[in-house]
Amino acid sequence: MPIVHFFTHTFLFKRCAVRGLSKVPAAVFALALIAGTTFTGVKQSTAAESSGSKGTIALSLKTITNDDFQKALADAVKAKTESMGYTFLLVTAGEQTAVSTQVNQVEDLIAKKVTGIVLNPMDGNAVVPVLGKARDAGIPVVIVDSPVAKGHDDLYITFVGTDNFNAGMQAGKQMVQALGNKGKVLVVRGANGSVAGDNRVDGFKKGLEGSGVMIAGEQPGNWTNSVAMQVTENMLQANKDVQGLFSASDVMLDGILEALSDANRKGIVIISVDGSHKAVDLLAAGEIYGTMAQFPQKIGSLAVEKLVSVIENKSAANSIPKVIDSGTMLYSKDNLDEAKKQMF
Amino acid sequence: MDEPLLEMHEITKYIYDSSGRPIRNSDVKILDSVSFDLHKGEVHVLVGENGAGKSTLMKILGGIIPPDQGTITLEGAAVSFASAREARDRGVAFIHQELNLCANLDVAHNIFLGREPTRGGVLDKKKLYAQARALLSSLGFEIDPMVILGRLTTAHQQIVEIAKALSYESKILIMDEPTASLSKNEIDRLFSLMRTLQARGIGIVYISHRFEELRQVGDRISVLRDGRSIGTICSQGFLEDEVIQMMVGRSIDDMYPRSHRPTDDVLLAVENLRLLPGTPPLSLTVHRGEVVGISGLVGSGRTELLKTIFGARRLLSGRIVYNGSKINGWRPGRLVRAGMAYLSEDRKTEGLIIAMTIRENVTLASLFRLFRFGMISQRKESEAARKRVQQLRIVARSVEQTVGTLSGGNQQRTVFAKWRAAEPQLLLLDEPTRGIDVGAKSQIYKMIDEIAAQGLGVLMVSSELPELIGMSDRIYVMRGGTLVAELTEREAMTQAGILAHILIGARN
Amino acid sequence: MGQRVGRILFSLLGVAALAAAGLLVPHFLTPANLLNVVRQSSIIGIGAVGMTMVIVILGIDLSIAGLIALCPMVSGLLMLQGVPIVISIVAGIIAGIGMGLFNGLMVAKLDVPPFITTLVVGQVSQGLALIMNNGRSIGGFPASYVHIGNGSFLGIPVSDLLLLVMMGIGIFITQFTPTGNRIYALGGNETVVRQEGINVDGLKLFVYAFSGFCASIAGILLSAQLDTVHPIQGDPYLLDTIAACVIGGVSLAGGEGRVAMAVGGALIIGSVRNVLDLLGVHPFFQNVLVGTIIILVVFGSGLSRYRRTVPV
Amino acid sequence: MRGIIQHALKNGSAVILVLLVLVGIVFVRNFASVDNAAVIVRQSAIPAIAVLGMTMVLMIGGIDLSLGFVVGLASTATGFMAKVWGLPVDLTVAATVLIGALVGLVNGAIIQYMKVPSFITTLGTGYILYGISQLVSAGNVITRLPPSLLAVGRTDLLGLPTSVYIAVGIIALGWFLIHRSVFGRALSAFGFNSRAAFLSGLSTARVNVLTYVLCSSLAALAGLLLTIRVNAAQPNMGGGVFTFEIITAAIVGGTSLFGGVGSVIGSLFGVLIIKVIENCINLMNISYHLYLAVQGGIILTVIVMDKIRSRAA
Repeated sequence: MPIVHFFTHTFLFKRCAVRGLSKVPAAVFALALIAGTTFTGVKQSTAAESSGSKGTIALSLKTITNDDFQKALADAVKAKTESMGYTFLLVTAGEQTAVSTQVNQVEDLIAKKVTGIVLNPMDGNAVVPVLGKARDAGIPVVIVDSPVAKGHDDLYITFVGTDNFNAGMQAGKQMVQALGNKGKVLVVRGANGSVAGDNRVDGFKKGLEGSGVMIAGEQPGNWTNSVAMQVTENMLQANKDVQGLFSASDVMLDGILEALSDANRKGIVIISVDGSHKAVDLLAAGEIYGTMAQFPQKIGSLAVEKLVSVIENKSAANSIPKVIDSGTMLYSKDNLDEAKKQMF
Repeated sequence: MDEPLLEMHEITKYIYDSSGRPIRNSDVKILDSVSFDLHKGEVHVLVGENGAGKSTLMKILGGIIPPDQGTITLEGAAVSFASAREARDRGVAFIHQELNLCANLDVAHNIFLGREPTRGGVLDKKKLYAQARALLSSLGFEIDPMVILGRLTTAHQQIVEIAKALSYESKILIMDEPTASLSKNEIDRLFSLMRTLQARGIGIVYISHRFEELRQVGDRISVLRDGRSIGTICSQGFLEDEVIQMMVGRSIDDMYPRSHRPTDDVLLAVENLRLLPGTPPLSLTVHRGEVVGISGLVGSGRTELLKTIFGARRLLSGRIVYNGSKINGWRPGRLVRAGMAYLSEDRKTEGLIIAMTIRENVTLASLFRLFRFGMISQRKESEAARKRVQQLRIVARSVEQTVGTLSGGNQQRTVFAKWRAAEPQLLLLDEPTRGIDVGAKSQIYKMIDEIAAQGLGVLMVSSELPELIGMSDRIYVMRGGTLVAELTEREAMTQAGILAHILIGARN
Repeated sequence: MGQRVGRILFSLLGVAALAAAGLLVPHFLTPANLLNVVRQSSIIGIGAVGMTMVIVILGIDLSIAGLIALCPMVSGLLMLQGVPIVISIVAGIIAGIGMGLFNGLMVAKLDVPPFITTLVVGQVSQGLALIMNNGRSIGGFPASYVHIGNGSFLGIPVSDLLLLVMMGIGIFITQFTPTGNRIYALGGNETVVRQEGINVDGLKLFVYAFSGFCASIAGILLSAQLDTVHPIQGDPYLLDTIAACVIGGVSLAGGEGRVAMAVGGALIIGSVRNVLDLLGVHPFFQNVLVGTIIILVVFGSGLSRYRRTVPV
Repeated sequence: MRGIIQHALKNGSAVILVLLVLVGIVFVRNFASVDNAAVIVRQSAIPAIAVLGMTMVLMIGGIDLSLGFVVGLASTATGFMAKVWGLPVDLTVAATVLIGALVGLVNGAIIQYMKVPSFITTLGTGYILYGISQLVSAGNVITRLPPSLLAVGRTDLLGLPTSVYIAVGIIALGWFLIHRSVFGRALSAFGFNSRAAFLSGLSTARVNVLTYVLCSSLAALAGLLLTIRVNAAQPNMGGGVFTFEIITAAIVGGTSLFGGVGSVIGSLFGVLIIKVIENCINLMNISYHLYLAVQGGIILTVIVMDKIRSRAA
């Protein structure tokens, strides 16, 4: 009978909605879930079949979307992990903002009893409790890229990464030099609430301190070209006379450059952070002045190295420094060949 | 009779200007010093054309709007109600035409909405359901207070509403066309209920357009016209013409014109149609120039039948041939283009788009004809609309007036205007005169007759046997989702005869 | 009573689904993990309690994303100033209720559509959360606060208990008080409720305020779980909360849906994401699957909605 | 044309826009310049195309939460076809819009035939599309798009890029479609009362599905032009933020969330209002953390003002 009335009242959802709930949704859910699990389950079993694997090393990142650095890092960790005979597993929180999602995922990794974890915290504070859980579960963790809040050294083996504040500061110093210690600059920030981004900009400001270079405008580009372009366009309207621009990351350069060319501003000194191949291309094309390089390959392989050493010999932990700075350097037109070798 | 329960003395309500100020000097008034009284245990019927002031008078009594002049005396004490709620607390309950309940709540929660029995702030469900059940059975109905209201039949929903009203110890019950959506036997139950209430000494004000009811219930009939009381007569053996006289100020002789003559060529042929898997198949035909009536209780499948023919409801089995072509599975869109029109029983939610203007409503079903290339020319549209508005004598400021602001009669005229504009060949009419006044009714009867006379076919569902008998050339009787009888001879078409089929389902 | 049967079957099949998942997914049915699932779902669940009421009165509350960040930010900052924990928490809750009331005012008094009101209020709250600590996250809260999120009581995580309590409150209000009846009535037919002389605006204010309250609790719990307040931590929860209600059978057409079921919906989403994580399914693929499930579930529940009194 | 102007005057958002602009001219340095005006117009053009579709969807009483993710998908697709596969421009454009139409078809079909409310459907498809475009692009950004493609949206005419003219053309078409065509009439008929519309012979299915197809196609076009504008194709372009910005614009422009009522001009003003606000915030270099709060606050006041105004009227 219902089916008849299904057709009787196909016109208006509202009218039909005032009715009880039935078992159907749960059924559908069950099917969908089982379907999902089974056919993704295949994936898993194959992963396990890569026999002779000494265990699984998981890497937890915020996202690899539009982020060559994170991708390079992931690739490096994967390569090193597999070369050392372990199975690689990548979990990404997907969204730029999914702080708690990442924590949940790490918890799930612990529940899954992975052998070791390489973690790029989206928030230095948020990961502290889960790191505690990992320690209690006896799963060693290495932190990469962005640091954990001060005072929790005991929760992880070591931190391997770029000192973002330092990178920013170097950029600032370079800017002062390039502008001959005078002039106005714009700053395109990362997403609001992004620690790495904030550190870079803070560092940049530090680098400008005491110089004749002052910041005329500073707006968030949300790590996205379209947003970066819009804020740059607008800031350029307010400041006809800027000579320099600092971008918190290479990932926003395209948008920024479009804004500049639309406003046909030439000869503006652009310094960015990352050292991705994209930036290096722009460098070669003379579109930007320079970018503060990070070294994801180095970070990735170092991290896995240390992690494995501890997995295979607990005591090794003591001999490892708590912070390993993978360093930074300015890529500019002067060291293009160097850059081309190092870039990611 | 003893001293009156209620006296409304010299009630006057002025018309208001746009800024909401009453226009006192105007000789046009909504109510012009109308007096009305009601005794204990009396059913006082109030009749009058739409706009005569019935509903305004009752709104004043129900505390929904205040009077500009005049006094209301309840059991000897002068009263003035600030709100409907206050009126109800003082024992005046208003049963509105359209349902005033929540379809998603169960019966008990509906009845006691706003004054749910509690124990220490917590809902006392046991008490809630007990009280509800008691209340309903005291009216002689065994409705499960736990069932979701939306699942009850309209009739039962109405009973619930009455029960709710009574739960306020009402002394006066205002019923605005309670039978509009009820079927014969439901009406009878309602009437018997009303008699029990009378016995309890409750006074009932009863608004209706259906004369045949007035004899059964009702002790006195008061007639309003143009905001004035025309007179009050005893309903014992009143003469319909006399009342109609009083209502319209002229007698409507020949209420049901019959200028049309049925032809032989079949316009619509329904063969072995099943409405529900369970029900036996039915067949019917409509010829050009013929008005075919369908009689039956609400819920006997009348509406479903029309909607199935109109393609708004899936066809289970059987075939429908219209104008020589099989139209199984055609949707309304295609059928309208093919000249079929369906006038729904529910004009507010299915017939009209009340938020739109008369113009937009009138042209809604004929846009495809008016504007072949999909671009609307406003001039052309307005002309088309105006033409129909004049043709159907719709009373409105302009075609740009929103339909929601029109009176019931004019809304119904607008629906007809819409379908006339679509230039149909077959009209499916579902309760074409529901809830409209005598004047409008007779006009609509004329129109149906004209339509048929032009060689179109009409298939008409109605609960009002007089009009059905008056208009139809043939009458099918429907029962339990199928046709149980076909009456072709005029003499067979008597109320008694049809009722016999409806109720007993005897076959010829 | 078909509904009640439906609900029971719903839960049963839910359990069946989890069992199925347990068989297919290693580590899923371990107590530790299941507690995880509940804990991870507790934020969505608590949000869904308030959201259910809002949707029942034909509204929607998009501001919870912002509130989940704002309220704990208030509490957290106070706490780090050395203000007693209880007081700081209360302050956070007040912030949530305040924003909720504002939503209610806009909807009830100015009849601005809830969708847009709450959307913008959420944006403002988000902004405030950013301003308060210059877009930085705060952490390192007193142990007793962190305990709320990570500790357990009688072997049951405090978060889970909190979820139960909030669910209890929600169920009590909606099903065992006159207010509850009026809330459903409001979703069913507002004019009737007005005619009854019930203070409709008051009801709306209450519902939105309560939703704000739930959001504040959810946010504070989250920050206690992470020992952190991140200024944009609310983002991922908005759509999941609505999805939870919908999967739980709360009808966007108003007047229909139960708190407990919505919490059930939250658990379902939680376990789906958990299962997919355990299987190491790529998050992007997770999105695809979650989206599909949402549509299928509502399609399913929709099918069952076409029952109607049959013509005799 | 007279019609358009009348509409504009009837619409409350026009008043608000004028007020905002005046405020800008008086209080915001560098706001009152031809350059800046051009910038605002450039930034508004693409959202203006998207808001047209959303307006139609809102008119039939629906909503499309997947719009922003269609933009992302379209962006990814454009990048792939133009750069990776090196398809000719016309083909790329056509294919991109076609993809949008396809998404709309799915949305519409689910809503129409599976009876899933639009809010849920598009919420779901939003999740799905985001997932898909991420998987397809593997998170890669494609930059340095072929000049032939860029030319489509960036060729300069009288100081404005072609994308602006495209937008203007589409808005004009949209205006006639919504305010002067049978389809537009059907939109509001269904928005007000879908049963009455259906029983008057208007085809529910056709209108419903077509509306979502149009909406997603326009979103895809917007995605294409946005990609061209920033010269970068990336999956996380648009997204939820964009969706909500568009909905806000439509509502600020006087379109009703309850269906039936909608105004193209109003929605256009809605977009301009938002862009003017953002522009002022940037020009005054208001602290990036205040950004959200301030923007939200202003939009809130705009809505309240409009409510009060309509109350008074």
